[in-house]
Amino acid sequence: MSIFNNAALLIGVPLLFAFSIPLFGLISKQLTKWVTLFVIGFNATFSLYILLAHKYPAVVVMGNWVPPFGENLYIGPVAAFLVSVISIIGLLIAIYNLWAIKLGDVTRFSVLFLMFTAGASGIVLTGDIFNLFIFMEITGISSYALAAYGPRRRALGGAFKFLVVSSIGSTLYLLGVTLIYTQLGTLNIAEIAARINQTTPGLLTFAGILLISGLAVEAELFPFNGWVPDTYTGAVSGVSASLSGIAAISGVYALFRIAMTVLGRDGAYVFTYGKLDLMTVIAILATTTVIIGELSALSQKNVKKMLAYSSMAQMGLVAVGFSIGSKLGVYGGIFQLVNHSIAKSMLFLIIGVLAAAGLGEKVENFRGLWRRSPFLSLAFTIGAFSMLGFPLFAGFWSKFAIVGASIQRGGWYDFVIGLVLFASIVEAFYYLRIVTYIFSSTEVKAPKIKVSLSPAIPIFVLAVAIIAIGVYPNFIGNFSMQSAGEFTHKMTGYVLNVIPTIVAH
Amino acid sequence: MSQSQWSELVNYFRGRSMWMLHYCTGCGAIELPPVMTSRWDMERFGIIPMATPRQADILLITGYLSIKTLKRVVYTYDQMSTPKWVLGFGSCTINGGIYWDSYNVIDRLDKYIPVDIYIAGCMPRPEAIMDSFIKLREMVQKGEAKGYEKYTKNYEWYKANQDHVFGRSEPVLRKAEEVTKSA
Amino acid sequence: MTILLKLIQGIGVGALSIAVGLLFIGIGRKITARIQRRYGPPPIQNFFDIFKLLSKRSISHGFAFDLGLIAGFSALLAAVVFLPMGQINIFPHNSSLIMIIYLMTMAYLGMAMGVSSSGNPNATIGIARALTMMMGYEVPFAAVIFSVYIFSRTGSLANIVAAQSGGFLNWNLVRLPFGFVAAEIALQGMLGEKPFDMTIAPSEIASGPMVEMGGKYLGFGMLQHSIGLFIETGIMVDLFLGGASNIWIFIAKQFVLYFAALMINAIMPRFRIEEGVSFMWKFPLLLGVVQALIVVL
Amino acid sequence: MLKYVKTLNSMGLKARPLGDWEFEVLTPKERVAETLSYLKGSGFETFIHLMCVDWIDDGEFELVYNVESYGEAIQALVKTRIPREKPSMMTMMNLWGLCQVYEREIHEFFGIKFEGNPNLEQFFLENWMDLPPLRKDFDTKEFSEELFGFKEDESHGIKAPERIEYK
Amino acid sequence: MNSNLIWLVALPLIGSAVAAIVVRYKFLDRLITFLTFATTLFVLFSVHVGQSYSWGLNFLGTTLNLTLNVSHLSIFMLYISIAFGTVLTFYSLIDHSRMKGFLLLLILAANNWIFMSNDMVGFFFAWELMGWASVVSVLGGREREKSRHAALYYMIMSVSGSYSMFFGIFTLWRLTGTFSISANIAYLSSIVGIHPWWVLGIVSLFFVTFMIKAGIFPFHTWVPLAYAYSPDAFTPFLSAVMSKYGIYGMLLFMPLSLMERGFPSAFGGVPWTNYIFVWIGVITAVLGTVLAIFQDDVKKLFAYSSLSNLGYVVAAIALFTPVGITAGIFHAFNHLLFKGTLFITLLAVISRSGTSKLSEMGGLWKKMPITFFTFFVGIASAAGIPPFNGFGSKWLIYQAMIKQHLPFATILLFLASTGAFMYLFKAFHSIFLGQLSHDYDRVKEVSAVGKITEFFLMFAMTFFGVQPGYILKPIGAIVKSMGLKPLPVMANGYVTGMFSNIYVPLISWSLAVSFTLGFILFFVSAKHKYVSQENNYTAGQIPEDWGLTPETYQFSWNFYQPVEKLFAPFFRIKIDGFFRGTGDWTKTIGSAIKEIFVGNAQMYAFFAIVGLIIFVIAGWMA
Repeated sequence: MSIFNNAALLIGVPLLFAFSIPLFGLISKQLTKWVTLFVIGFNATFSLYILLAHKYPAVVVMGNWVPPFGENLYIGPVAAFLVSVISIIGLLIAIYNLWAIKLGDVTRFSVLFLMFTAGASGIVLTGDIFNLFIFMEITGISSYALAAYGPRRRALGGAFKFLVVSSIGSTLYLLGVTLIYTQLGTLNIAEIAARINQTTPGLLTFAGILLISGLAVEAELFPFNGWVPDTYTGAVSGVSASLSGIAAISGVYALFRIAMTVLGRDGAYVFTYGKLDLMTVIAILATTTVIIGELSALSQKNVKKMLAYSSMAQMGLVAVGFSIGSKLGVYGGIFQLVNHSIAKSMLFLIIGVLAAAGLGEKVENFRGLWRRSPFLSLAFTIGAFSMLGFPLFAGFWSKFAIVGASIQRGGWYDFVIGLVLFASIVEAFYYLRIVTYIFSSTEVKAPKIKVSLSPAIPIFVLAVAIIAIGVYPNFIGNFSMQSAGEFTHKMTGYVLNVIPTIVAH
Repeated sequence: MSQSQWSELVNYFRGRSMWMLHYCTGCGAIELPPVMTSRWDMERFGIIPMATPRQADILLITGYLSIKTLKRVVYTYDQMSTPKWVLGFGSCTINGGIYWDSYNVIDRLDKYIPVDIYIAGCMPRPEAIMDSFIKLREMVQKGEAKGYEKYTKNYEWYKANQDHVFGRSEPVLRKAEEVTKSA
Repeated sequence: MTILLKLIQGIGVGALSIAVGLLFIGIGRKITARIQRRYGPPPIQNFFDIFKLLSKRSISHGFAFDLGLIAGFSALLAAVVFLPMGQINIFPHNSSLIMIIYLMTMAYLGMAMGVSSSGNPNATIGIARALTMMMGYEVPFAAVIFSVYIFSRTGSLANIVAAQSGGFLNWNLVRLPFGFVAAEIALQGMLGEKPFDMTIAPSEIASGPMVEMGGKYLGFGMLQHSIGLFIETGIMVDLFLGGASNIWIFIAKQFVLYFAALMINAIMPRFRIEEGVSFMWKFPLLLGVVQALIVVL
Repeated sequence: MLKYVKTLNSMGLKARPLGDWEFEVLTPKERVAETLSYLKGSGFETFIHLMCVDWIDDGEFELVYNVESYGEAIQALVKTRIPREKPSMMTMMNLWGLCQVYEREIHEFFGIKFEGNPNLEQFFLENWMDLPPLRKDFDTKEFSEELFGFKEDESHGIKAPERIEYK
Repeated sequence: MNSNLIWLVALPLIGSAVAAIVVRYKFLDRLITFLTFATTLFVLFSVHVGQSYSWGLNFLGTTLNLTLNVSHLSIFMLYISIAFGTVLTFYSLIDHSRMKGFLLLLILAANNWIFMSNDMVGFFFAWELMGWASVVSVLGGREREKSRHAALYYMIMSVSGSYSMFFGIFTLWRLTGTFSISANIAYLSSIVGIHPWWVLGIVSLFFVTFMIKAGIFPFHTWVPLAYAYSPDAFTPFLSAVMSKYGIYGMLLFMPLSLMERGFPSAFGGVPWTNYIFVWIGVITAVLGTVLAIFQDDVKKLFAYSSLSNLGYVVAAIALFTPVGITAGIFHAFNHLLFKGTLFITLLAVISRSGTSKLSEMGGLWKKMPITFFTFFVGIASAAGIPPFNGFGSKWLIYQAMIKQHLPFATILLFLASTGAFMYLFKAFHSIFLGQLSHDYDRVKEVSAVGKITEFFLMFAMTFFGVQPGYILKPIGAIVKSMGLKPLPVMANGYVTGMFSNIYVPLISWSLAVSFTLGFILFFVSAKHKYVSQENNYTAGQIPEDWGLTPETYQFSWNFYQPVEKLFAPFFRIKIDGFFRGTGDWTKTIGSAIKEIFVGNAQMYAFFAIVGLIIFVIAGWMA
């Protein structure tokens, strides 16, 4: 295979340039940002090429070691779809950063940002649980550093909390991997997924719990998501946009890759092996996350903190979607995941632009924004309505699918979705509280806010994307439908593509 | 049915149903209840007390009229619609009665509003009032009670008298200041 | 051809109702006088009053004032045409009770509009009291309507009268006694007789709505009152006293009802507005509901 | 009733009983408030009337405050003399609020200025510019003839009654 | 597969996009809105009953076809809503309140889709779209702060309503596997005999949404706020048309078979579920009337009046007899007509007098005679006075009620209708009659456009009052399509009730004749002369001396104060206590939960470990 259509480039190129940026840094600080822009641009075009030209499923073998022996990257419909989403959002945030990141150590920021995107795409692409750990560490470390970037002291506090909790998470994950490795002797996801039954159920449940709690940190599920509000509020808006956009995707993907493909059992509804059905555990965690996220966002006065809680709650909703286990549920989950990252990163970028224009983060400061900058307030409204799931906006179809799937599954899931719907009423309340502030005009004549070109592009593109998906959902719909298939039908979807010869027992 | 016969018929009906404005200005008003109630019952002549000048035909001035009350009486008289009649009760309306030399009571009512019938007596008894009502009915039926037309015809004279009393701009006798100043 | 005939009959009935109404008021004044040991005016006194009023000049407050009072008079004139009286029944299949009631509310609305366009607060307070009082007596009357509708299974007055034909025994008065008493008290409110005449209280609000009504407008008001009197008593006769065979018995029955109302009027003092409404919602409503339950169960 | 008369005399005022239920107190202008508050303190709560008498020959006005003790059914007349030129008097409103009305009337008909009384405008006589009418030096007959034009020689055949000279 | 149906939905969407672009230029924006409404009406003429259109949308894995089909009910609803919308937008060409055209067009698109859609996903999509579009348009009201609060309150109610419909849709989908409404209803009515409680549960899920949107008793608290504080140009549409979506929904989900067999018949032969709905309708009617009587803000007064009229409609429909449903739909149409007229005239009055408080207006009939007449015809028809259109439906409702032997309901409805007369006259008097204050001297009559609309509305009200046949025929078709025997509508204008029937033109002829007689008598008697408003009977006191001003002499403050004591105990029950209670409860819990995120790393780490331990124990025990 020619070097150019090898998927490993998606990880290799950003890492290569990440470490060569200090050289460019010598020439000029601004150049580093342009370099990051080009690299992520390459990443985006290449992954779009794979996605649109339907180049998947493809297995990329490292050093001719055929799986299950060597490491491999597996690009299924999920991987291709999520990588392209990650890199597009990364590209847009990079464009935003051109304007946003001026002061402080620009080169260091660009290096970290490139590592961050490389790590995230790595998590999504890798077919090996240990590799998954490595990429998780790469994204982890770069996101702590990115979170700490910026003049404000609170950033340090947030980053430190993130560091503590996610290091606990990764250690737990590592323990789980070792347990699996001692049992089955292999690290390859496909092989583990096929031979999961050979492990003793007690040990398997313990390993599963460790793995799930490890990944739950990154996927922001209830007990492990303490760090979310402070990190997001502390970080610079560009960084919190990328955290909520990219890190969230990779976190949730990793959690459910392990839960459904590795530990899961095929069937109408995916159940995990072992004594405890981890999917119901995740469902419980997810519902509590939604409830807690929405309710604590209700009484927030600071907009950024409110968005943080809301993204935590949305991640819970996505987790509920996945944990239903049916094809429709996972479809809803992925669709909501993508919609959320689009809308939430746009909202964070808008907050960033407003903060730069001197507007405080209090909810009251949004009063009369419509007069001061129609473009930003319109974008904010579109983002808010898409989060709430109003029709004509992207969020509607995904929330529709999740609720449909959970009611279709019936049983105690009706109660789950009841709570989620109640929580989303609360969410509707605090989002619309801001929207009504925006449209209610104040007497004091405030100056117009001028939005320079470079932040305007990403916001505009994302807003158009939301409306486009809202009006005609099939842009994202088909891809998420195929990827849902890969999750729910573990054997046919994932394992046999990687190791055609394996026999499941 | 020529014009005169028609007006004669109209006057007949007007005579048979006269409505009195229940508006008591002076001490004669106490004479009205006996006229209305069972002993003398004026309702048999179709006369009932009405609440507002718009609905009334007869305006009773039942006693002395101070300048202040006169102003209100003239305003009420204007609010009544023609044909309207005025009955002056007692001597106070004729020549000021016992207040003939009072600084506040007018002496002749018909200098200010046209009066159709004066009823003598320092407050006439109900019989006198009943008699005046019947007299008024005959005058109306014969078409002689034309007080209101007299008012409209020489309105300037009446207006002059009224302004003379109401619209004084300088004192009638002497300047109050130089009197009180000295006293 | 029949249209012309109906037209003449209609105008005839209108004139009849005015004449009978005025006669009733005249006789009423005579009887009240007699009760107060007074001699009292001749029964045809009201015809003199009407003629005098119409020949008297008057003041008006704009075309809404004129239109309102004319509407008050003519809406009732239109309603009286549908009332079956004795053998004169101009539109036999078109005399629904609810329709007549609503036509009468048109008269009240017209009069209310005209009177309150004069801008005199006395008038508007009077109208507010009249509307509240209407809400008061309309509710027990609704109970009565309900029980009559259910009992005679028809809505048009002509059929109700037909249902009560035959001797005294099958009059609704006998068969729906509670309903009759409730309707009787409601009738007292409708006619605006003494316990419920707070709308035109001369002492408190200077004869209420009629404060600005001069000559011919007061004439229209009096005509409206007379036709209203005729219709309301006519409805009561049709509903409860088995609607007479010929017009004279019909008028006699009407007079009996009016006489009863007059008796109460001559003696009773005047209710305050909220006392009047709460009185109407206590006893008559209770009777009406009892009657309705009897009929329904 | 005698005990009030005795105490008032002891206060240096000339008090004397007029009947078995009434007594009068002559006080100078300055001590009116003092006597009235003493009387009010000892049971004379009801203020009945404030009168003014025009002694044109002495050139003085006499103000008579009539108060009553309802419990013992005794009335007191507190009299004081004020000069006729530029007549003025302190208001008694702080003792009895209703004095305001009486003082207004006396001001309107006698021209006595009451300091401290908030509202002394015209009330009965509208548009009155002449001498306050109840003063003796105001000739009411001449005013009436001037204003209402009723001359004796008007041919109404009604002879006005002859005039009684006041002494 | 007629494509003109899709045009009915697509046209407003395109129009709203165009209007959104030109939102800066007020007149252009309103012109586009009006043109879109007019062309939609034009397209509507080509739509006939029975046409259908569906297009596939591969979503949720299956090719989900969103079907539109036109039934009698939907064609009726489409006609009245779009026709009224055209009249309103034509009128608002001259108005300059802050109504955004593109939002109204979005609502129109949703409106057409709701009335035509036969599948639940499309229905829900349009319902939500209409929901948020109307919430945002309520925001533009005159008083900033109040309209913001009203919009939030309305939004919460409509979102929770649509979520309950969400539940209903998918439970049905789980049972029947298809989204099409007709199939689901057929399925429901087939199993109603077996386990009625289950069916009642599902139908009540839908009914909660429809009752919220129509503003019926338990969920009516948002109605006065939303109507009173939304922009004046939007309130007519909100109150006249949008409250009918709830009614349309109820009619859609309440076919005869569904309710009839399943439940034991309660008092008077009406199944007890319907009996409850009749009582809910009646309570709403009485509640609306009583609260409306004592309002001082005119828009709030008419909001409560819409509430009470919708109570009438629900009470009539819930009877589920041919007369009942005909009366209900007829009253819904009448309510749309006269309430729309009242609010349109209010639009003119409020924009000219600058205030919506009843106590600050008065005597405007001298300055705005045509608006005065329209308002008069409006309140006459709202009070149900014969020649105008309100009478027919009220008359039929009473007949339907009496036919079903419901004494208390009839009595309360009568109370509501006379109460209606009270507050209608109060509004009429306080705005137009009485003393004209001097600062309204410059007020001018509405412009030509306004006059045309007002004449048209007056003509419509009298026309449908005199000739109810034109409306009763389509309603008869609807009733037949719902499986009931429709009311016989013989000659045009001949309304047959259960008990008696009236030939309505006859009433108008007798009124015309008696009016001519009245005028003749008026001009025969002595002449009258016109007098200014100050020349009133004031017991002899001359106004100038007394310092009388038109404002002080106008009686419109505390209009029904004596009766207030009568209803005082009634006001103490705070109905929306429940909703405010839940609101505050969630807020307190929210702030309590916020404490969890204490903010120091050790706590988070501690949480993580504790969570882990719990899982391990759970795994060990399982």
